[in-house]
Amino acid sequence: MDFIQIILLAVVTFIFAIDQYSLTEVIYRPIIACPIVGLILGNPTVGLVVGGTYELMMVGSMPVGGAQPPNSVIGGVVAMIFAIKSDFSVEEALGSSVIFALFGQYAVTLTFSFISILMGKADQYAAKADTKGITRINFISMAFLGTLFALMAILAYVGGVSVSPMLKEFSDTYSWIMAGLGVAGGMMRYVGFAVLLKIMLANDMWGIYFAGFVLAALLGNVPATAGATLLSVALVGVAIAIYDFTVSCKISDMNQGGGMSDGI
Amino acid sequence: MDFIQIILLAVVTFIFAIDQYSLTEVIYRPIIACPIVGLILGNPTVGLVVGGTYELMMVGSMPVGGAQPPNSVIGGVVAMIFAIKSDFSVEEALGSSVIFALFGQYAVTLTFSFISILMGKADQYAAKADTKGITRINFISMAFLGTLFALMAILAYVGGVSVSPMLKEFSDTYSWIMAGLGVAGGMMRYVGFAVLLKIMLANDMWGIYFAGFVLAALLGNVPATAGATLLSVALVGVAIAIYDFTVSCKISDMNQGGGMSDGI
Amino acid sequence: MDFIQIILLAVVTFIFAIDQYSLTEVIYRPIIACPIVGLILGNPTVGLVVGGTYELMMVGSMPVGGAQPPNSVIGGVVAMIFAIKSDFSVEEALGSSVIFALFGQYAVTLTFSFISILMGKADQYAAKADTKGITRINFISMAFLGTLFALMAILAYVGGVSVSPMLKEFSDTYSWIMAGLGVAGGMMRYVGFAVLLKIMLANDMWGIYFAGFVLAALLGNVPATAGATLLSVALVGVAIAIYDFTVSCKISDMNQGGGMSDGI
Amino acid sequence: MASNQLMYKDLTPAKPLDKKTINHLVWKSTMLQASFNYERMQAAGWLWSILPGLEKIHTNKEDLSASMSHNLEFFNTHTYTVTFVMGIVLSLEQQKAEIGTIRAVRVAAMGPLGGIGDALIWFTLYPIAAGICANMAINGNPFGSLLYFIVVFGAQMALRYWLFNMSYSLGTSAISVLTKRAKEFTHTASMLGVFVVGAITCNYGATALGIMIPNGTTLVDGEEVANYIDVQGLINGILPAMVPLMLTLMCYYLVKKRNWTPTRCIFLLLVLGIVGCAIGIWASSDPYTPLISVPWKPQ
Amino acid sequence: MASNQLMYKDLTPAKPLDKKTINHLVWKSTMLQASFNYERMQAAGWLWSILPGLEKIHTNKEDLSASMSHNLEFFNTHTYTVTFVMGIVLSLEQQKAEIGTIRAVRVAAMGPLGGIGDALIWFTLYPIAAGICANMAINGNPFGSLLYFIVVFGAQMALRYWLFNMSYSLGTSAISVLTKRAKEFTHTASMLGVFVVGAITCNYGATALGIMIPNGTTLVDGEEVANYIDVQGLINGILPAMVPLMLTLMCYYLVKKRNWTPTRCIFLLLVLGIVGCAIGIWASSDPYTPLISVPWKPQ
Amino acid sequence: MASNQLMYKDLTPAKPLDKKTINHLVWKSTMLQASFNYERMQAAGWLWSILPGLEKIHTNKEDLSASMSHNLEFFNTHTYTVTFVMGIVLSLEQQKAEIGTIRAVRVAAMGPLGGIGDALIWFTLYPIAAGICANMAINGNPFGSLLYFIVVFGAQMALRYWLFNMSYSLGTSAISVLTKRAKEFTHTASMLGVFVVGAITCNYGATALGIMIPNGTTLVDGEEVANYIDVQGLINGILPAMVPLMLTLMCYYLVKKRNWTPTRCIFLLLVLGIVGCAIGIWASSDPYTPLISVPWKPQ
Ligand SMILES: OC[C@H]1O[C@H](O)[C@@H](O)[C@@H](O)[C@@H]1O
Ligand SMILES: OC[C@H]1O[C@H](O)[C@@H](O)[C@@H](O)[C@@H]1O
Ligand SMILES: OC[C@H]1O[C@H](O)[C@@H](O)[C@@H](O)[C@@H]1O
Repeated sequence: MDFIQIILLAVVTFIFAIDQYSLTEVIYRPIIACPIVGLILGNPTVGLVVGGTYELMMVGSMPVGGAQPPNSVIGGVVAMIFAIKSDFSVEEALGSSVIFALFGQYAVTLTFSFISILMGKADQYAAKADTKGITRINFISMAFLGTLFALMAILAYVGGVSVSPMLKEFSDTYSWIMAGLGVAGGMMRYVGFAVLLKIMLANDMWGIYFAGFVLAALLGNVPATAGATLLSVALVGVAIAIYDFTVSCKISDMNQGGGMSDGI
Repeated sequence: MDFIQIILLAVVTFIFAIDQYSLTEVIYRPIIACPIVGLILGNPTVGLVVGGTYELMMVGSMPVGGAQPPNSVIGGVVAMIFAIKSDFSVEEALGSSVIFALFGQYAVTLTFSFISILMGKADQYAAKADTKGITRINFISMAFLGTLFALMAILAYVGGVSVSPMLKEFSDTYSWIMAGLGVAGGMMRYVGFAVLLKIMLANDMWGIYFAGFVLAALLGNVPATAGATLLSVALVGVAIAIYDFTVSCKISDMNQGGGMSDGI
Repeated sequence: MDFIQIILLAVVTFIFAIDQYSLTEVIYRPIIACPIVGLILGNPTVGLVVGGTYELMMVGSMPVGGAQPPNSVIGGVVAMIFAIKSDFSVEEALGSSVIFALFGQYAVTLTFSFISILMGKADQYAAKADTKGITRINFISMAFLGTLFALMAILAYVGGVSVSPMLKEFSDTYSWIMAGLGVAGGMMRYVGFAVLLKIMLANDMWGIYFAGFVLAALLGNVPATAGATLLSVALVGVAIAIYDFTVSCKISDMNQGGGMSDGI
Repeated sequence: MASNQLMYKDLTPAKPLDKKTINHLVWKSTMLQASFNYERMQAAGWLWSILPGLEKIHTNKEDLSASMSHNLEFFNTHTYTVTFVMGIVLSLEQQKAEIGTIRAVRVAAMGPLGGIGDALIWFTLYPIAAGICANMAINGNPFGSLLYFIVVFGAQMALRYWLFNMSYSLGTSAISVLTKRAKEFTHTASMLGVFVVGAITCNYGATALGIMIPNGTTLVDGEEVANYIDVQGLINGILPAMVPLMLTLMCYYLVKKRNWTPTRCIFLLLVLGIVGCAIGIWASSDPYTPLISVPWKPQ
Repeated sequence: MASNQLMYKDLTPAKPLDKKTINHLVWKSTMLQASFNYERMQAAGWLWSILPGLEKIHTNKEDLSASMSHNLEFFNTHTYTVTFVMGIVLSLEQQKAEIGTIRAVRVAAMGPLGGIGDALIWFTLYPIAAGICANMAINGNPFGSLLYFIVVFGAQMALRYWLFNMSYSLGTSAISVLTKRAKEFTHTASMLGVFVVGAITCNYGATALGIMIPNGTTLVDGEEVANYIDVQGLINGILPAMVPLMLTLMCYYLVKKRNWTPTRCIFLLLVLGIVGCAIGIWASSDPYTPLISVPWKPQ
Repeated sequence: MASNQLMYKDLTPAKPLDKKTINHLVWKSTMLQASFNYERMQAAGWLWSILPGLEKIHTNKEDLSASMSHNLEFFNTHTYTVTFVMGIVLSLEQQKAEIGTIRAVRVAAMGPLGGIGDALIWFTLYPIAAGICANMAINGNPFGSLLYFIVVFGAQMALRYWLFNMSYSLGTSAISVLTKRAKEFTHTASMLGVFVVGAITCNYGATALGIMIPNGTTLVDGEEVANYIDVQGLINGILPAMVPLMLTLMCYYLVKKRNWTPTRCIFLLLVLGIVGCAIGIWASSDPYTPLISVPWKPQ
């Protein structure tokens, strides 16, 4: 138990928690956050390995329309503690962390419910043109989120170290549970996709969904273009989008009694 | 000459003949029919080999708008007889069967002409609301087709065995004829394609034809997507179709004095 | 110094110069012109090698809207002289010729300015329905261009042989300049592309530009389709073009109070 | 014949068809082509397929005969997607719609559905199934045949069932769409078909040239090895599957512009195949000696 | 509360925002989600972000309160592209447009921008950056992390800056386009989003089956080697990434048609993952022994 | 000058051009650019090319001069596709259409045909031919040169012939289409051109970086082998042919937004090439030593 480590960990977790939604929205990502945690826990290299692997696992697990994915900050912190303090392998560490990432997600939804309560207050400040009040509400919200996460990190540190021998044994005996957690972790992104589709997909867009799928299958399986898959898809997508927009506008202009449209 | 074999062969051919157009429209396919014939003739394994090979050769040789391709039922039966009774190689057996498949095609068109004659009778039944009569006409038609094919199968069995030594010698001496028949067999599908194009291809669709061609060239030549070529093409085709339909409907709505269209 | 060579060289260059814009517009291309020059200079095989290499370098360096690329006729003649008379390697010869190709381009623009002056005269002939006069103007123009180029070729021959030892030494010492010229030569085509884009690219076409880029990236990197890249792209482009035209016409018909459109 | 009747006598809508009858009709739809012929194509089979429905709907004999008569008119669509037409037609019959309306809907639906079916079933589903299963069979694995049956027959029955129920429940609400959009449906279905046939031309077009032009020799390990220019290789560098494409376009031209029958085309291809091998221009999986000894076909 | 006010008291356009304030606002925009919540989403953060601008524009306290009030209404868009909304809203505020107009523009812009942002930033930019940098990090190279930061943060700030300035200078001229084209914008943005999500389903969908069905043995060099049918291999032959596709469609179905919450889906996937490994159907980078010994999971 | 005349004196349609004259005109069309110049571009060559036709049509000298005069106005299109314009213009001349109509048609046609020609001939046909034939030539095979000539000249003459005859027979019926659809033609031609140029940017853009950043050493078979980070390799992982794309976009920007002449661009690229090699950043087929010794260019 190293007090300095605990305090530093709490501080960076506080920052990451806020950074998930505000500030840079980048440094909280596993590929950056985990090496930082690694630095604190005394092994930045393990941080890079865990962070890089976890980053790939978390691709596509993004908040869409406010729907929260499993939380990568808590997941990352816990995985780092297991990997460094308890000598878990990267797979084991990330597998174990899946459950904790769900707790993190829960903490976020809790916070977002709590902040809802503050909105009445915000209306009053607005009515009085009290700009300081608005500022205060935002600071309180961030502090709440940060503190909750910092506490969870401390708990993970303290609990993680003591619980890990048991967990290690468990994971050896029940390798299917660990593997299952890992597989499930890799599945989480599908929820993100589904939420976006729910918001966006009109009936006339099923084809476009599959077209994107097929294009990616092609690009991703030609070695020379594999690295450029998503960028290329985005370029083609923009081509389709511009075309669709131009045609739609032309048609709707016709409707409104002729007119001029120059595309975008 | 094995009577049981002949009778069984006649029975299954009777069924396959009908199955080409009614019933399952699946079991008559070479990949299924040939092994069954093989079972009867005492060598199901050869049936699998001939059936699989012939199936691939017959891809795209489908009736479109009533235009008949060379008949795979007769082709398959004859090929099986040659392969099992006369020890032809798969290539020889299929090459020799190409001509017979043309006879089969002729038998089909004969049947379809004959059934035309029954239509006047059908009108009378309809006028009298005689449902039994309608049923009868359909059964007669099927029986006619089935019987014709069964007879051809018997003929093939009897004739095939006796004619095969000659044919074998012929095919050794004139290897170019056998090869030519095989090549021609592989070409038959182009007629099916052409008939579909004749029905469907408007002047503004040449581009789409070539686009399909190019997409298949890409998908089919990337190993990881090759197996999925046609399914992927269908998905992309559906994307294009939905888009075309949506836009066409919007435009035609405009035409009819504005209105609302929500795509499909 | 071989007079016959000089005279023949002047004659073919005279022809190539005109052929760049009139006549066949094919035999002036390096892949044909260089072997011919090679024949004259006594080594057609070197002509093939230089010509083939230079042809690839000049792909896309085409006049668009009258904008002239570096001139491949002069470039080719000079490269051939260096390659045969001075034993330069193909790379060295082509690298050195880049500068001379720029002189050639300058000679062309000079000619095109000079011919402008003749247009007043042409108007007078037209007003008098003097068809001979119009013919004369065209012959004068071609003669001017051809003579200018023939002179440049003679100069290159005479100068090239004497200057080449110096150039050779220079190119050994300053390999970066020769390499730089070669790299620059390969870049010239981008200007051709840019000029075409300037003329054609409306704001709603950025997407289509990138879509073409991505399609070529795919086709060009699948071995089985690489050779067919541009042809395939053209086919798909035609598909898009037909579709665009059909839809645009339908929409504009709507605008004009309904009507009928059948695509192309 | 009562086919010039405009309306049914009994205009009270019949009871909706029950689940059992619907299932019966779905299975019966497989008999669509039992009496296929060149005069009315699937007409008599179509009538037979929907008879169990018509009998339930038209208890009045006069109406039944009227209905049977107009349902014996020329009919042709894809044999799987036909259930879509069955569903909507039976829904109209049940509601005793005007006969002219029923006829219009039947005719508007059969064309695009036929095209979509040919493209997506004959030219997509079957080739996909063949692609997956044929090699298993060729390797002697009977599971290849079984899988083929399961995939194609399974897909077929699911499609028949789904299309019937969907269109039957759409019922009258779909009429206006179907007739108003007939032109658009046909255009879209054709585009889809043409696109798919473009793809299959490339994907399953296997014809290739076997021309190897002798091109000198090279010394390999002290032995003279002949070099050949592989013409098909050159063609592949221009456009893969160019030969199948050309042959398809040739057939298209003959069938469309010269009014050839498909059968005539088939004979032409037969001749092309044999004559081509006689002079050794085609590649063949089966090694062969051309009739005429040609330089481009090394022994 | 003054939110039912229709117009500002002081209708004299304010001075245009100076460069410094604009830069301040661009940076401030990163605080959009400081007080994200389920009632109004980004409303309070949005207000906070634009406050420096509002204070400059509305010197009159009554107007400031009116503006603050209507800017506290429900707001949600992507956190990077928000600056486009900021620019245009502040331009309207500065010109003292009618409050209803400002509200309409804000609402018309936030939807499509949210969709585009989710698709092109969350599901394109981040995965691209991850694809480039993650392997460097995994190989122990800290430059991977640094590059990730540079790429994503750099793109982010450039985008925020460019969008703000563009939309602020478009100003009123863009209103009519934005409101008139709202439907088209949304449709187009959705198409783009759906296309990109289709791609990422295939590209980053890594779930695979680990089922190896024993299929006899072969003798290799005198040793019996067991053969397996790799089910995932068969699936790849039908459609690559079919499993991720099916799982995504399943989640879509649950979320859209069954009204499941995303969290419930997450738990379902958790169960699927674990149960699947218990019976050995999933492939895993981490070798494991299923709970139940199954024939398709050779030890 | 008679160019302000509105109608020909003699309005009796001339005899249609006979086959021989048409063939003559097709060959004459190759002289379109004989007197290319910056004032009227191909005008005088255009007039010269169609003269054999005009002389047959306008037997009246006054009309001939009127026709010659208006056909000397600014003209520019692609040199192959020009026969399409020739055909339609001569058909109008022959029918003695109003001069204004002829002018309008000529102007409406030349733009899109120029664009299509540049894209599909300069940027597609020539590169394809080069791709097929150049390597043969490089290997010393004179057939490469011959094939190039056959392909390009053959395609050229076939195109000239076909376009002339098609448009001449379309004649007046095509006028309304051409003028009514001028905007659509131009848009479509531009799209095609832009698409093709996008492709060729990637396909024939060969410029690459030669930067190899030293990255430690590895011990291979007891020897220290230096490792390098290949920057071009990294770029390929983001987008293949990114360097050509960037250079093209740079030129586009300069030409379009900064009004640079193409020649100025060419000089810039010359400088870029040389300076780039001076500091060793470009890859070159020709090995070279940079002027300045740089760490990323190992000797
Ligand atoms: O969907 C738009 C937007 O919704 C919420 O605000 C969050 O989930 C963001 O991450 C997302 O970009
Ligand atoms: O083309 C529609 C349809 O026409 C005929 O009925 C037959 O050839 C069928 O196989 C085909 O599906
Ligand atoms: O751009 C159309 C046309 O313009 C000029 O006439 C020349 O540059 C031609 O090469 C080009 O085809």
